[in-house]
Amino acid sequence: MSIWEYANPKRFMQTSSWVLPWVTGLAAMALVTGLTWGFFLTPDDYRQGSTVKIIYIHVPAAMMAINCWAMMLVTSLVWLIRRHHVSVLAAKAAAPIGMTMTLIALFTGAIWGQPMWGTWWAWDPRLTSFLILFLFYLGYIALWEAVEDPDTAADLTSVLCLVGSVFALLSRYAVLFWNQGLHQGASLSLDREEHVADVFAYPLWLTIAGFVLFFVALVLFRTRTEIRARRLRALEARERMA
Amino acid sequence: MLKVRDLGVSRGGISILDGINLMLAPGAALVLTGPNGIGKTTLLRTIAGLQPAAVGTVELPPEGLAYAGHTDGLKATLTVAENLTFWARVFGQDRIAPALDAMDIAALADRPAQNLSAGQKRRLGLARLLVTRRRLWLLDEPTVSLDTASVRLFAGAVRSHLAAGGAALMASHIDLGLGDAATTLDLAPYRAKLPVPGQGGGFDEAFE
Amino acid sequence: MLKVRDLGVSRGGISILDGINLMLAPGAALVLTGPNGIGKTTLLRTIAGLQPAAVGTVELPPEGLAYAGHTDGLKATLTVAENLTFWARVFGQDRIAPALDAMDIAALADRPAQNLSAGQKRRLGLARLLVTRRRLWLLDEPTVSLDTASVRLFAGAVRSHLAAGGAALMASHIDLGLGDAATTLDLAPYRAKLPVPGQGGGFDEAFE
Amino acid sequence: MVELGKYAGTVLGAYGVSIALLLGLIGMSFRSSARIRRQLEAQEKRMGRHG
Amino acid sequence: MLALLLRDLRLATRAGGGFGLSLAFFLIVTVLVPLGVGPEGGTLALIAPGVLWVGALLACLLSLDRIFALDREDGSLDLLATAPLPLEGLVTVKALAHWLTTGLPLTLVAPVLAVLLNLPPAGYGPLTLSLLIGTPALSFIGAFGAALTVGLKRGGLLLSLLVLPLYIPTLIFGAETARRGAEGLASETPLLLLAGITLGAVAILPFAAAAAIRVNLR
Amino acid sequence: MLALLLRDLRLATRAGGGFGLSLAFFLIVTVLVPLGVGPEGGTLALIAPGVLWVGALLACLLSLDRIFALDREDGSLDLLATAPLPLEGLVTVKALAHWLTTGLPLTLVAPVLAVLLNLPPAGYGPLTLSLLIGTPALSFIGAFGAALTVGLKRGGLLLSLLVLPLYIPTLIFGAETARRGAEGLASETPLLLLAGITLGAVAILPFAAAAAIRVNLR
Ligand code: HEM
Ligand SMILES: Nc1ncnc2c1ncn2[C@@H]1O[C@H](COP(=O)(O)OP(=O)(O)OP(=O)(O)O)[C@@H](O)[C@H]1O
Ligand SMILES: Nc1ncnc2c1ncn2[C@@H]1O[C@H](COP(=O)(O)OP(=O)(O)OP(=O)(O)O)[C@@H](O)[C@H]1O
Ligand SMILES: [Mg+2]
Ligand SMILES: [Mg+2]
Repeated sequence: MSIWEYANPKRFMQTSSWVLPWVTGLAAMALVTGLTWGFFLTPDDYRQGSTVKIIYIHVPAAMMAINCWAMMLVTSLVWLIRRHHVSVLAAKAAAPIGMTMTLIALFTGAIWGQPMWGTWWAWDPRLTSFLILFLFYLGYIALWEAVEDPDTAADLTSVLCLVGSVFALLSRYAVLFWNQGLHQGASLSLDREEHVADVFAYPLWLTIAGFVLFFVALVLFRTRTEIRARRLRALEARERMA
Repeated sequence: MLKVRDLGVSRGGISILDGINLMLAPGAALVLTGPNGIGKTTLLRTIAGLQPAAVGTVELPPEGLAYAGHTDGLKATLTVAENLTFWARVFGQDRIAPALDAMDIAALADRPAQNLSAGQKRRLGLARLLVTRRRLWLLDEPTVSLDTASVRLFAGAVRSHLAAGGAALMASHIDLGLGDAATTLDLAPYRAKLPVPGQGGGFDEAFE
Repeated sequence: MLKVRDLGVSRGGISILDGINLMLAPGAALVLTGPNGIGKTTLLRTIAGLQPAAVGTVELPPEGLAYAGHTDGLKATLTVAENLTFWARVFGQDRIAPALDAMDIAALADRPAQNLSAGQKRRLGLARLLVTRRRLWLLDEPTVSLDTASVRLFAGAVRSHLAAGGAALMASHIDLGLGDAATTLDLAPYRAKLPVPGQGGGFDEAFE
Repeated sequence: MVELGKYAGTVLGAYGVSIALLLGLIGMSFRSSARIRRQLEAQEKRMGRHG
Repeated sequence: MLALLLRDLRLATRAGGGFGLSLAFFLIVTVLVPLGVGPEGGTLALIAPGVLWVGALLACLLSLDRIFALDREDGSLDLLATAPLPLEGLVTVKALAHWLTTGLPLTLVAPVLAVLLNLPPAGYGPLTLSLLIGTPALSFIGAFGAALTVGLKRGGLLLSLLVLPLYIPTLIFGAETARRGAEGLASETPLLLLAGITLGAVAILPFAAAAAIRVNLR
Repeated sequence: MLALLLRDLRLATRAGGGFGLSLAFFLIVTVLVPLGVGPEGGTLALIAPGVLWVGALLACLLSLDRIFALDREDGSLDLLATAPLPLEGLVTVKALAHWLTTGLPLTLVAPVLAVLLNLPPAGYGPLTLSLLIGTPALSFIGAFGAALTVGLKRGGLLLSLLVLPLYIPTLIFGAETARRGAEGLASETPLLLLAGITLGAVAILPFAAAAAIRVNLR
């Protein structure tokens, strides 16, 4: 059986209806243990004090913000090439999640920045590219909202996602170039990955897994809603014609 | 010249006309009628290639066609002659004087399009057809706002187009004054039935 | 109800119609005809007060009038019912159901206006007239794009408006299906002569 | 309860904002899901199972 | 009148209606300026009040052509002009709707964007206050400009050109209020002048705008 | 094709056609910024390259919706799509016309406006060069955005929202070139990257834009 079978809406609804509870349960377990472990059972960092606990939200959210866009890119391509509606609806369902993740990374980063760098916001390359990512999400969602006809909207947003991805990469590079050697504050804390001690790393991996599962569960859930909305639309139209 | 086979057209994912078969030989004209909202405009746009067909095929003359819709595509700040010259150039032509004369707007040639009355604008829109030199015309309610004299001018233009081996497919609610030169097709019988599964239209037929 | 005395109208500083005298009593309907560009639209807009008269006077009923021009004033993203309710409110009315029924668009009530066909839009534009409850109607080519059934609906609406003591002044190139209920006025004889010195129009008659 | 020290506000603020955003997202998803499901069921009932 | 206000608000919040988009534009201008000017926090803090005011002004400006042009294009304006509403009331309602969908939201997000530009926290209050008092003037002046250009095909840029000089006093006093506030100085005087401008605009401009519309319709 | 280019240029230079208006807008932004920020020459010189680039970008942006929306409204776009022109060619010509009526004039006046912002004279050359090389990218990216939003009623602000993030790399490299130039540093690297973006945009975006128009017409 080919993977494309799942692009059939009926098939998707059936499969997702029994996958969904499992993914949700796993996500909840991973998140609860990971966050509890991280929040209650890890020591404070000698330099950052208790603020290090923010890492268990900040890093997974930042990762998911990027991965979500990557997933939207793939599903948009699938729509453009193979015209599977479920695929593009999944992209539509994912966008608000990605935007929320971006916001979480931005907010936790900003809150963390206040004690660490003495400012809520600095035009550090990583921060800046996240802000730009946020704009991409905003534009993508606004375009979905603005176009009335669903297939037209699907095509347009998919093209936007493609072109946007190229420009998002370009922006990332441009921002690195722009702020090279101007800002020192960031290097202090952001490049510590190698130094993240095991005590912090285990719960971190667990929360990352939890965020991934949470993302999958919510995308499935929201895609189901989108599919139902499309069926509702089709039925209403049919009623009008009859 | 135009061959339409088993065509089905849709708006907003809902199929509205179905099973349309048309043939236009050189010299033939066909007028589409039918109540408001039956899908005349949608059908013409589909044949013109402005929207994809839900099912079926459309065969066009190799050199393309000339389409005229509800709006005339005029630039308000350009004069009549400038508007027309532009369209002539786009279609690789250059003489506009015969078209101006045929539609009796030579006297208005230097007037900006925004200063024309509704009917004068429409006549300019029809003159545009004449400069395209395409053999197949697709016209959507061409005589809206025209007075009786202009309707006659228009009928004359269509007749000579047909005589020169052209063909025309038109949608209209009112008599175009073409008499026997045109046959009429009522679209009402082609209204789409409730969609049968797997026949295009809605997204996987809303998964039945 | 409407009294027009020695009216002259102009477009872009050039007077185009002159010496028009009209009287509409309650229950009367008048159809203005004339070739394209004679000035029907300009005359109606002048009477509606949308542009000043060059000379002459216009007397309107005290409660005002309802005007419907070439465009329908519909908001593409609002539904049919929302569009109509808005206009009803503006004119201090609230019931829209009778108007929807009269124009046979009750079935479309929840459809956004952008998803209507040309004729359905026009019908909604005419339904707007019914909710204004004004006694004097000024209509510019009201039946453009309407199919024959809808033209009949329209004629019926005008007839009952007249029967209820209303009056209507309309411009049209095609038969409105009103039969004896309306008289017709050809505007061609009122085309403005070359301006006589000191008679309004251009800037001090271009300093003669 | 863990000892958060002088950064209590920061840490709790970060967790609070994140959890609020996540709950907001989940809430929105459930709301729209319930709405669409209700409308769809009403529509299906009105039209018979398959319209 | 109320029907008109409600319709305009509803149109603005419908898909493609423009609500939220001027907000987004404001956000984007605030993001672009550091990208153009460079990332140093000190410089940014210095220019923040001015940039925010200029950004809010441009965001207002860009949505001005919606006030009348859409109604003109689809013929509603002709119909409204023949309806039993005074044209002055129409203008007031439309300007009010514009402020509710543009100026007010801009005011509310300004403090958040101020963070991006490293505005000192002491400046948040005066900035918000100056925008709250100043943006109604932007909407009313804008409505006047929109009325002047309503007859023209895509008068958008001409509109900007006409309106911007009229915006200058509002901008100067508004930005001055915010700047003094950020530096911890007294900012009552420019704030009072700003309030004066707003009151004047609200009281007088609807009449001028109505006159302009009458001219443009014919 | 040539006929189309000529028509677009002629339309732009007719009354109300928008030529000169984006220039005026550019001028006005450059005037507003000192009014908002305060008149100190040092600060101004520091932010001048960035402000000029942001101003040019906004002026471009505001005229984007003219590229296709006018043709869509009056039906020309339908007719052009059925005419014997490839849609990709159409997009290219329209973007080119937009650049000739917007980007090029902006480039030419930029040195004059730089004087108003106290830019050091050494910066005039790099500023002009960066605008000359960068503005075509703005027009082509903008044409893509305009194609995406052409079907929508007054997509103007949505258009801005979609296009601005796409403009960011161009802005960064452009402003960086100008800034380094003004400070007397070497500015070849950002200039080369800027040229790369322009070439890429010119080569690829017409295809994406044509696809978007096809979708929007149906
Ligand atoms: C608004 C501000 C911020 C944003 C948008 C942001 C964004 C990011 C991103 C994108 C990552 C990378 C995740 C990955 O590589 O998968 C990251 C990681 C990280 N951030 Fe932040 N950050 C912000 C502020 C901060 C602050 C203020 C701190 C601490 C003082 C901080 C500490 C870290 C750490 C320790 C990591 C993990 C190590 C690493 O991947 O380099 N971040 N952040
Ligand atoms: N701004 C203007 N300057 C000069 N003449 C104008 C201007 N606008 C319109 N005209 C001319 O005024 C005349 C009257 O136009 P009007 O629209 O009233 O005609 P109409 O009788 O409604 O025609 P139709 O039946 O075609 O709608 C026309 O000949 C037109 O060309
Ligand atoms: N976006 C849309 N979604 C759903 N239905 C639509 C949409 N746009 C138009 N329709 C419907 O499609 C049908 C066909 O419209 P079309 O414009 O082709 O009719 P028409 O035959 O040209 O009518 P008219 O004579 O009034 O011009 C109409 O019933 C209309 O209401
Ligand atoms: Mg039609
Ligand atoms: Mg007329």
